[in-house]
Amino acid sequence: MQMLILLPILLPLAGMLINAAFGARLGHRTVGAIATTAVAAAFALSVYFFAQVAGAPDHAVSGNFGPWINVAELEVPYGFRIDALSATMMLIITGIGGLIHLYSIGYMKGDPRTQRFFVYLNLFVASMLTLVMADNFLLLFVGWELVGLCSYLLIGFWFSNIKNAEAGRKAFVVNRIGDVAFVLGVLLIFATFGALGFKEVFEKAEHLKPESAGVLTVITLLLFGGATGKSAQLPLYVWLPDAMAGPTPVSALIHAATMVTAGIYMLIRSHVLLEHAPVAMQVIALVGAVTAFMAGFVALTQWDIKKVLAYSTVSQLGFMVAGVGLGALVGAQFHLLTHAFFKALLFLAAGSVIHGMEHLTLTTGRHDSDPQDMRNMGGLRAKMPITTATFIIGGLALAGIPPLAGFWSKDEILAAAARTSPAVLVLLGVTAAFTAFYVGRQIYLVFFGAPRSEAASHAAETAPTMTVPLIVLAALAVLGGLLNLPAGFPAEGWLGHWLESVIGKEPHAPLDLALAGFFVVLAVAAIAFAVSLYRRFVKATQADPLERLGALHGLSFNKWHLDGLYRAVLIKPFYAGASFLARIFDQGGIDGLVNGVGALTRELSVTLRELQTGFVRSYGLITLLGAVAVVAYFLFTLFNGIRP
Amino acid sequence: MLETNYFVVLAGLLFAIGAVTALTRRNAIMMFMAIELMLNAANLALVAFARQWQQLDGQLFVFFVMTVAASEVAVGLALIVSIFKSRSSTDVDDLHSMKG
Amino acid sequence: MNELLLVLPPLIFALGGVVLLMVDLAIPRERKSLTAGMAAVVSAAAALCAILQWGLAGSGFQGMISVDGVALALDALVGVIGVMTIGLSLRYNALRGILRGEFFVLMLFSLSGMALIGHAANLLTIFLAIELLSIPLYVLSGIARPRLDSEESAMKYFLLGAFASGFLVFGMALVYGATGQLSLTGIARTLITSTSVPLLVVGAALMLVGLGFKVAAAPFHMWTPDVYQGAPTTVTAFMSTATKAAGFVALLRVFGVALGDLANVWQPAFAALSALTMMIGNLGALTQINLKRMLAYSSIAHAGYLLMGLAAGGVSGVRGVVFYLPAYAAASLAAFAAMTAAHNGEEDQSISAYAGLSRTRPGWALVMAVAMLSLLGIPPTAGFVGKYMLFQSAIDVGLVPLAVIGVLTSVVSGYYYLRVIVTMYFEAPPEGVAVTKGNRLSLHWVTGAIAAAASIVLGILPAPLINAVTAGVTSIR
Amino acid sequence: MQAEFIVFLAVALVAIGAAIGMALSRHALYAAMFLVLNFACVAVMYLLLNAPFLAVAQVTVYTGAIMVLFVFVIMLLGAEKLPAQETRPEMRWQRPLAIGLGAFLLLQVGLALALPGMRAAPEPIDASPLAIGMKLFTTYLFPFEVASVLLLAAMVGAVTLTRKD
Repeated sequence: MQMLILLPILLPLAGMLINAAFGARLGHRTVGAIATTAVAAAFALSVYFFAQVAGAPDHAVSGNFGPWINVAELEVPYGFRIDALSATMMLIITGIGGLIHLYSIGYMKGDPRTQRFFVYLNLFVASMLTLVMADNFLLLFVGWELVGLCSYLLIGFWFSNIKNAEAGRKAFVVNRIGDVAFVLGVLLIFATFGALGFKEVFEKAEHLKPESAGVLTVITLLLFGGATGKSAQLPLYVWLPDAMAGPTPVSALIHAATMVTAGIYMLIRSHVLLEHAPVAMQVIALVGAVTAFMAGFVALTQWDIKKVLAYSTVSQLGFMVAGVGLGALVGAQFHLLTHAFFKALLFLAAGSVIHGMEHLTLTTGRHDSDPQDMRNMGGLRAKMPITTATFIIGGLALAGIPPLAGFWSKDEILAAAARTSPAVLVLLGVTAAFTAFYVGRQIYLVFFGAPRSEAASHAAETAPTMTVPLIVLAALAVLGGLLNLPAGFPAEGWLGHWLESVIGKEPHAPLDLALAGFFVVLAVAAIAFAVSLYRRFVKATQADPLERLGALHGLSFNKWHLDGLYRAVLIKPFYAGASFLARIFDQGGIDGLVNGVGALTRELSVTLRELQTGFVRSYGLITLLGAVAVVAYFLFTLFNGIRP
Repeated sequence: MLETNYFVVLAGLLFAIGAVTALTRRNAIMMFMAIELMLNAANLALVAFARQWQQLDGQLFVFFVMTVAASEVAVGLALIVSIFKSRSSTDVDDLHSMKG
Repeated sequence: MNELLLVLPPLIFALGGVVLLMVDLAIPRERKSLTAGMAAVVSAAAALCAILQWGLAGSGFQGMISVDGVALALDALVGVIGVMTIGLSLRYNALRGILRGEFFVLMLFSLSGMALIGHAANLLTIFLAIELLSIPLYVLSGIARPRLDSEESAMKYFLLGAFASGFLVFGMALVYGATGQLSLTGIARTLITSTSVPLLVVGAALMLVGLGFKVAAAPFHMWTPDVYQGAPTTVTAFMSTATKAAGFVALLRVFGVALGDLANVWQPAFAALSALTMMIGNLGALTQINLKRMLAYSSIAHAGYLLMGLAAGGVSGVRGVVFYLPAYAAASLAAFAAMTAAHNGEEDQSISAYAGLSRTRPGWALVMAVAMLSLLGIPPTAGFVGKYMLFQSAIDVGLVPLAVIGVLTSVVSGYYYLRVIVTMYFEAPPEGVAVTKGNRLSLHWVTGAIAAAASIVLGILPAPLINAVTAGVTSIR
Repeated sequence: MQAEFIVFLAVALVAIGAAIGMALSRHALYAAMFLVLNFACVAVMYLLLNAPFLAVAQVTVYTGAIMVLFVFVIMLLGAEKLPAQETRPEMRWQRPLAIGLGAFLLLQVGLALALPGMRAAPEPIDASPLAIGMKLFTTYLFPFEVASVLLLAAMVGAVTLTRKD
């Protein structure tokens, strides 16, 4: 039993090692098969553990494999613990992960680097499982960093395109900024509680004296800072849209279904700390809602099929974060679950569309249009029926149309907002309408109307290894809502009951018909509006009908002009005197700020290195300067009244 | 008897002159001689303190500093000669190909 | 006679050096790998001896020397570094025409000085040990003469090293003047009663200059990039790992043991130096296009992280330092091993020369990648565990800003370490580079692989080492 | 007391003068001679400080051996004539900064000395060659051995650096 708990991690790890060592000799199909089998086996084990957890008296299975870092006062074991929350996450990771592995066999066909791709993918699954199975903050951080590393390697996977490598590096660095907060949070947890194990920390937090509440707020905000990096919230979300440069299965697995939810998982896991820090909760709810709104708004006008989904992901993550901040933990986890289903589906279906659009290029070698630009698509429903059907199911689930999964989970968060915070409700409500609109726009532009390019008119349905996962995921997107039906339904609130052992009993409300009805009508209206608008969009070169909105369209299309805003408000005044720096910020954007900080650091670096003149005497002079300064500093501390 | 401070101040002065000279002369041999002056100043301080504490330890320390100085001179002059052979120069400012 | 047992590891190095000096005369020029082998045996014997002596404690030679856990740990560490450096030098030195007997003799002398630092119980012994480690290094940096960069490196190192030695001796003189003591415990004893604390404090500060120079702490780091770049790469690898370890143990002995009660005066300065060193090292490395120079700045940055442990002090801080030294050494040696292996003979130090290494030399690319990740501190590498221990020790004593700077500068370091990985894995190799399928099983490769493996093993299973280090640190005398 | 002080003052002034002379000398040989003078003055100081054996060693080791070596190298390399100072624009701040920092360092040392003041000098102790020798080969036996290794290492190093091969 003890050892068995490691198996879900070890299996993908073994798959990775086998493929890394012998992959070159095995051939691409075998490599894919090994990787997929490893994850499938991990899935079977996850199901087994799920049952074990359900049967266990304390609703958890744990294993301790001796100390990792053991310094007298700090004892961090190789400890793993599967409880209801972990088990749920494991099912998502291995289940959806397995499907995406399967899909990748078809998707990566013919790519010379298939071996490396599956090695990374397996490593990712193992790391993600470590993250959710860890029983302490530090081991969680190991998984946290490793998934970041995998994400980085996979975003830059097609390195021949320098932009991909840049996007990968940016993702890594932005995530590291979040990690700074997370590491500091972990260090502060240890300084406060003298422990890092979840169990000990949470027990001590329950009994923390009221005057220490300030520390808890700081800890919580630091942990949340980590989550803003990994789960792409303001102001660190910038990396996620760029991350779509990676292969599409990666976008589905890492940047929609699993890794980006790590922040949400970590916050739910730390709910005991959150509950004692009401201020932090408010911040979290607000940041989530604002992120949801802003990203949803940007998604309205994008043309790139994956960019729309990317901003949509940021937006939906905002929903989950807001849910956590509102205290609707079950709702957040529920939305995490259904979102994993339908967003993975949407990405894979989008990948299928792109593959279909590339069909002409692959068969004739002609390359005339961007296969990801929705303006070049249209009318694909006749060419790719399975993709079309599954995409529409995913889209409607995302838009919150009953009885699909997204409706139920989104409704829970909206209901929580209605109970506690009108501001958040308004933001999320408007976002819900945006969501329905861009879903309608996307579905219509891609699958309906007439083909707007030659590539679109020659598109073809993709292979079964790709369509089968789509069908399975579509089924999940339809049925996922059953997992946590509102009070009054049969099998009501199953997920809530299931998670009770982890997050305690949460009040379970019946469906608020007025609220739900209002948002359904809103969503349907938004989709209908989108369809009516884009019926007249028949030529790829045509202007977006939304451009009639003028400034608002510009605001969305240009991602809030944050470029200019950041430049005007933050950067310009700050560097007004330093005109030589100005050129660096011309790239602009929040991107610009990130790049700008990087550029500033580089500028510092160059200046610093100019001191390194190569003249030995000037080195000596600086040594002397240091000597004088150190002596002065010593004397200063001495005369400041400190005596030994 | 002369106060210990007199000697230590003198030592400090010689040390400072040595340090400044080491940084203002471009000739490697000159720089090196200035560093010898710094060591010598330290020796003077050691001997003064040895008398202060009525010990021989400070004096013995000086013997070892002299030994170290001799070793440094051996290696340092060898280095200067060796570099002179390839560059025909003892100007340390000529050595700045590596920087940044 | 018994007393000699207390300094057996440094004694083995020194005697080994003397014997090898004579034996080498009989070895013909083209068989110098034999000398290297014998030097490796001596080095390994010293390390082994230190391990066998584990637990030994005591002092001898009229209080001139002592032995404790940290001393033996340093002996073992520098011994292992010595063996690995020799493992790297066979191929590299032969290609560069510096496979000379003196190389190994001088290395052993330098190693004896390093090992002696841990055993020093007297300011005089520390001074002599530091000179004994430095003087051979001045020569080793310049051993590739008449190469201009090697000569320049040696000259800069020598002049600045002697300059810093001046400060060290003057500082020792002032400390002696203030306390009347040369032995470390004697200084600690009289610290409380000293009537001239300002003199003591100035002396301590000047000693910090001399020792800070050896560990490449800013602002005494200026020599590091130039010297590391110009010296033969094997010497650089040796300096950046072994010298740093010895320097930190010297700081530990002088400030931790002798001036421990003065901690509230020097610890703030250590914290400031640590912050400055981390910033300068990481910023300097950021825009380097020369890999060797980048590693030199990285070495400065790591001196900053290590100083953090001393600034935090206490068992937890010192333990972090003593754990991080081998962790850093492993990663650093792996990086230098990969660097010297990637090209034949005339090395190209620019990072772009390593483009596509993952395809031309996949094994070495992996070694380099592991080294970069460990230096960056990504779990589960040794670098992560070590950094975590250091940062935690700083937070524990309330040095939160310092820990924040540490974490932030590690983020910055991500930029340049990852650039190496990007270059190796995500860029196409230059035209006309032969693809090597698999690595020939050479000594060089084994050394590099062991260093890389150590970086990972020490991260996954650090517990035994942490236990040993804890025992060593609590036995400091 | 008075006489002793006058001797000290006179020798100290010569020592400082010699040091400055070395610092400013245009000719390497003159600089070396100034340094010899300085070392001789320090030897006199050792006599004043009750360290006769050291004074002898100072003269034989420093002026007799080390400085001769310097002079030898200066003449060997023909490096007597020194280059004009600071012609490089990037080094123009070197001299003022060095002097300023040196003065500041001196001030700090002086400050440290001035505040508590050293106790009045005590009675001299036995510092004869015999006493020193006894101490050197008992208490300082171990450092003595280390010093011998150090000298050997330096010798090997010097040969390594200059040997033709």
